[in-house]
Amino acid sequence: MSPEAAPVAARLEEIPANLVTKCPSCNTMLVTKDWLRDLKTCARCSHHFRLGARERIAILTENFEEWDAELAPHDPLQFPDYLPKRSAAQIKTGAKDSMLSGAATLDGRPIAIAASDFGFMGGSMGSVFGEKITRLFERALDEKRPVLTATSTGGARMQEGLMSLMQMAKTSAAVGRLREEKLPFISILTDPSMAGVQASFASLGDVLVAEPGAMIGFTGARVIEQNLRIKLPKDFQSAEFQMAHGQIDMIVPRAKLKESLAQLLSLLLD
Amino acid sequence: MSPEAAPVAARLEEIPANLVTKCPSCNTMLVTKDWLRDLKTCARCSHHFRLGARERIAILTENFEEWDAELAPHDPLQFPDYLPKRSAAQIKTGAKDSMLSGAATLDGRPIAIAASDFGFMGGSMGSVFGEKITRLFERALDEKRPVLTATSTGGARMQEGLMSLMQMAKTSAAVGRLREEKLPFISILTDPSMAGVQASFASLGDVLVAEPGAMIGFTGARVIEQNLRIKLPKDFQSAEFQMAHGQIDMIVPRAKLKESLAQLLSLLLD
Amino acid sequence: MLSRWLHLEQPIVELEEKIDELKRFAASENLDFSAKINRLEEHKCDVMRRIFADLSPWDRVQMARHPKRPYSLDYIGALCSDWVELHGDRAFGDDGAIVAGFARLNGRSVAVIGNQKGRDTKERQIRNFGQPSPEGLRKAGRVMEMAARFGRPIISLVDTPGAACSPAAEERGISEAIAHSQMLMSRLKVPIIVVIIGEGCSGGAIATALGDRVLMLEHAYYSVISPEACASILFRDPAKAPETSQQLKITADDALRLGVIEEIIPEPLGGAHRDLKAMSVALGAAIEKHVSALETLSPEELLEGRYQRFRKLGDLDDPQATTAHLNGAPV
Amino acid sequence: MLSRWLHLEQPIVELEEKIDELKRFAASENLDFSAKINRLEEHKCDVMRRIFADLSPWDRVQMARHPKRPYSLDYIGALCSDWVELHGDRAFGDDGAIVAGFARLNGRSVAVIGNQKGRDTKERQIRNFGQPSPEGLRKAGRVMEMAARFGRPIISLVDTPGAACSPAAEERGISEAIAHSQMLMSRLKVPIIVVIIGEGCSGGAIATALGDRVLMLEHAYYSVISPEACASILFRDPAKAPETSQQLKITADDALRLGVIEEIIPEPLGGAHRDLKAMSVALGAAIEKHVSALETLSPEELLEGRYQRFRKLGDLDDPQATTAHLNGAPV
Ligand SMILES: [Zn+2]
Ligand SMILES: [Zn+2]
Repeated sequence: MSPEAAPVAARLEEIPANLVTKCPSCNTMLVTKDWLRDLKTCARCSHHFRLGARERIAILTENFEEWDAELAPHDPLQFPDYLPKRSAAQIKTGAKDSMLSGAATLDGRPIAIAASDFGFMGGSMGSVFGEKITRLFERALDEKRPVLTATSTGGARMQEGLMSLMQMAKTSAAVGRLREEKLPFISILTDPSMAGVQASFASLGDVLVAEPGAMIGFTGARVIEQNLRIKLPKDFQSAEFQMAHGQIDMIVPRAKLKESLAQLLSLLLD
Repeated sequence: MSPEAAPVAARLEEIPANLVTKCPSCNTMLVTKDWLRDLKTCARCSHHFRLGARERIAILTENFEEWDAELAPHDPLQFPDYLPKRSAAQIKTGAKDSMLSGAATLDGRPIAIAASDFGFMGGSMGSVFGEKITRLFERALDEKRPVLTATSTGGARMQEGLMSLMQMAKTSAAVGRLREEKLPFISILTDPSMAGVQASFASLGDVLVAEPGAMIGFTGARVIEQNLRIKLPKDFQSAEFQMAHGQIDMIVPRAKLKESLAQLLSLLLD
Repeated sequence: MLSRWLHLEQPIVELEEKIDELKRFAASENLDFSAKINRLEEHKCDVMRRIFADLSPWDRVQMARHPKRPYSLDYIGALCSDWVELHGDRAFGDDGAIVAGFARLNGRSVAVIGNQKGRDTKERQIRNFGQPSPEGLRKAGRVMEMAARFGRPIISLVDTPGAACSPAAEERGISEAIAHSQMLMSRLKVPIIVVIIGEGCSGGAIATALGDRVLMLEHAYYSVISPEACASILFRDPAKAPETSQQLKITADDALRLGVIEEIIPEPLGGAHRDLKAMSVALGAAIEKHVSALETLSPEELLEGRYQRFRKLGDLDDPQATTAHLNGAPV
Repeated sequence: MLSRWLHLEQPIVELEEKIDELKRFAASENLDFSAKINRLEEHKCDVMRRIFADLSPWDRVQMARHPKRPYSLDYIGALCSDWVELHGDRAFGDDGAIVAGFARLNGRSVAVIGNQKGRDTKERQIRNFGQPSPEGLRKAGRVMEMAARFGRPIISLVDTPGAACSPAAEERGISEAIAHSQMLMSRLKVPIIVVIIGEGCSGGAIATALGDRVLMLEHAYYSVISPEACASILFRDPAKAPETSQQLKITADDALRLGVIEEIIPEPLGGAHRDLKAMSVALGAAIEKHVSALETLSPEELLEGRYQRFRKLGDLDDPQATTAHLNGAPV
């Protein structure tokens, strides 16, 4: 890991109770302090643990200032169990919904950034998520900021039905507007980036950057296996698999991510 | 075959000496008169014989008026045997080079049309061919005519070396200019449409229409077989093969070709 | 009773069989049963009215998937002259699950793209059950770009249970293809009319459903996910699909109430498959009405209108907005 | 004598071995052979000058294919800082035979695309001997379109024996990919500098060679077809490749005389592979000169100039033109 990454570890959520953290990939017991310094990656097998939305933005940017924090979800279909599930997620994460967005600087450059929180109902995209992403692109266009999004999501939020499907069209159209200006959009694909989100704005980055091992795709492997009665290889839909199939531009380890993004933005803008 | 096709048979080159013509595909002996009425296709297996450039334009258009007839080839490299070969082709075909182009009407609609003559050094593209195609697109742009090209060619003319390679860039750029206007370009791919021609303007039609059985590709099957020491299927690079691989829009039998082109032009323009 | 009919149609089909039998008998014996036949016909109409006045969302799903339901090519055949289908993405293949081309509709030349299902086993394979692959969406994109260049309105007929579900589709970028198609449609400077004619399910549907107007046939459904998949994910029981289809609010009435569509096109009594001609006339008239209205707009107005149409969709609480709901009342 | 050296380099390599031996011996025995070594070095230079003053076209072909010849990534590494390589066509795959990305060159951010050959057996397979596949050209196109959008000049390094030759390349539309790349490059509103750094052969080369300026390294060759293929087709004897390479007029001098390139970039004595650093400095300076000149043009002037640059290429008799030759004297 790069030496610059160390200080940002302080911005990651500490889990003070546990002195060690177990890597789910190689089962190594990691000293939590070191694990945080490594930005929640395994020093042994380099497994990348999922980050929360605030953590994600913290390790990539400075001076984050949230946008549209006041937007709160409704229950357009009055869908069974939606409210209690969502309330539980709100209590757990302290956020109103699964999307965090705002202004920040990256190596001093003003940017617009958004990150989804897998811990909030699987990072799913409902009306609030879609609205925040759309406003992100619109405001970036107004303020001439490049856009970064980091997704970690299972896709559309079923409980909002058609309203959530419409967010795919809405966010894709928002990218379409940004494309007419000289403003880059870099889409950062972290584990997992799937379904309705991957099939809308998240695939439309000028550059697609993935974290190692991130699962990226449309239909989940398990559903394909069930439907076609086949067995898929373990690396199916991994970032490495998608790279081999020409779907993403680069795979960058978390420790190098900020540096890569800064370099890309500089090449496209300076 | 459609009844309208019959009168145009008169414009095909008669071979008065032979009362019968043998189909090279199914070996049927065809009565030459019927074969001409069928626009040089086999009534039995529907094999499409190659047409000369004038024949091609004759069966598709009316009121043809040649453009750039005065352009004559040079020998930029003083390449061995180029002059005698070319002279022989000139004597055989009565044309200065392998490309025939001009203005015509198709069902009364003014168009620009070009056809290459496989009988002239394999319909190869040298400086004259490239210049005529480029002027065709430029003049069509000036006179607001849709463009039709019918290729039958082995590719670039080796004997003109780099000058012939440059025709690929030149003609592709000419299509690029047409694309900025509301003028359709329909590329008709007849047997064979290969190499440097297929890898330039001929692939850039808004619509690609092929004749049944036409060989279409870049590298010839024999060269691939020799290089990779493999055996390719008989239908490799046929129009039907290319259709299955998403490379062409439609396969139209010769008797229906004019009608299809008129329909397409009407849909794109009226 | 054939499996080509739905369970809900059973009383109708039984009556029809009875009427047919009576007619055959009357003809063979040279008897006059016309009074009785008329009574039966009237009764059949009553039965149909009763059945179709009270379809559940799950019934609509069955109607949308009806094996006799007209598909895109049926409407194109019934509505259009001069249909010229174009093929291929110019890169990988030609997807049978999407048709794309140009045709004349009410005398006007238009581009038509549509999901296409197969009628028999063999065609179903070729059409992949109407599930578009990346190359199908890229073919549609190529044709739509051409339409925009030549100033032709675009008609998109949506009828898919979802995008292709296979390793091959993933490898060739089905996500990117769906995303790109939406972005492309948001930028094309010609009128785009979308009609959900049967199933409008998931990303495979929205991929080609970004238009200036979105219409729905009466018995079509439009949903973020199939009721079966939703029931299986949320309730771990695909058998709960019927009630899930109710909860997901996927009927044409629901979509209209949510502001997701502009108009419901009524189907003939008994459904589109009972009278393709009448259905096509209604479909053609609806398309004509909207295309005519849109043709008066400048390209800039068109794009702005289309952007705002989707821009306002969403249901959330925005304390800084004048009204709490951005659009539509909660259902 | 390793197969890593050409036959024509044999006298040079022998002298170098002799010098090395002498140096080793001098060092081990602690003797002073500097006078003798200097004489040998001078002799080596004479020999090199003699050999390289009189290269046949076939020698140039060998030089262009030299196993030690610098490839695109070598120049990018030597010339650029901040190289960020982008990958994939977003539809099918990532072609190792073409690299594409952004980098900083003389402080200026540029897009670089280049054919890439492999140095060892394994890399040669990954790079497919520098023969671009459809997906490689489509990747390059994607990066070039991005460059145009962000106003970055494009540097295209050409070094290919031809486009991919395989059933797979045909199935995925290598013709279309080559054609489309040329058309695309003719419309991009940023300066494009093409440099033929090694082999510039056939459609695989012209696919990425449509620029405002086309430069050639001294020992590169540029040809419509490989001498071997031409000899085998026209003279039914691939062994006639050496004389065919003469007849095809494929050297940098020929290309300059034909008006096909703007400038020859001289190579260090003995060829680019003998001094990558010196070669890169010369290459960087040439690129810089042309990019600076082109940056003063408006996008319209740029496109018009690029169009006319290729427009005038051709050698024919036009009785209605003021001069018989459109461009260049016959060779
Ligand atoms: Zn581990
Ligand atoms: Zn025959």
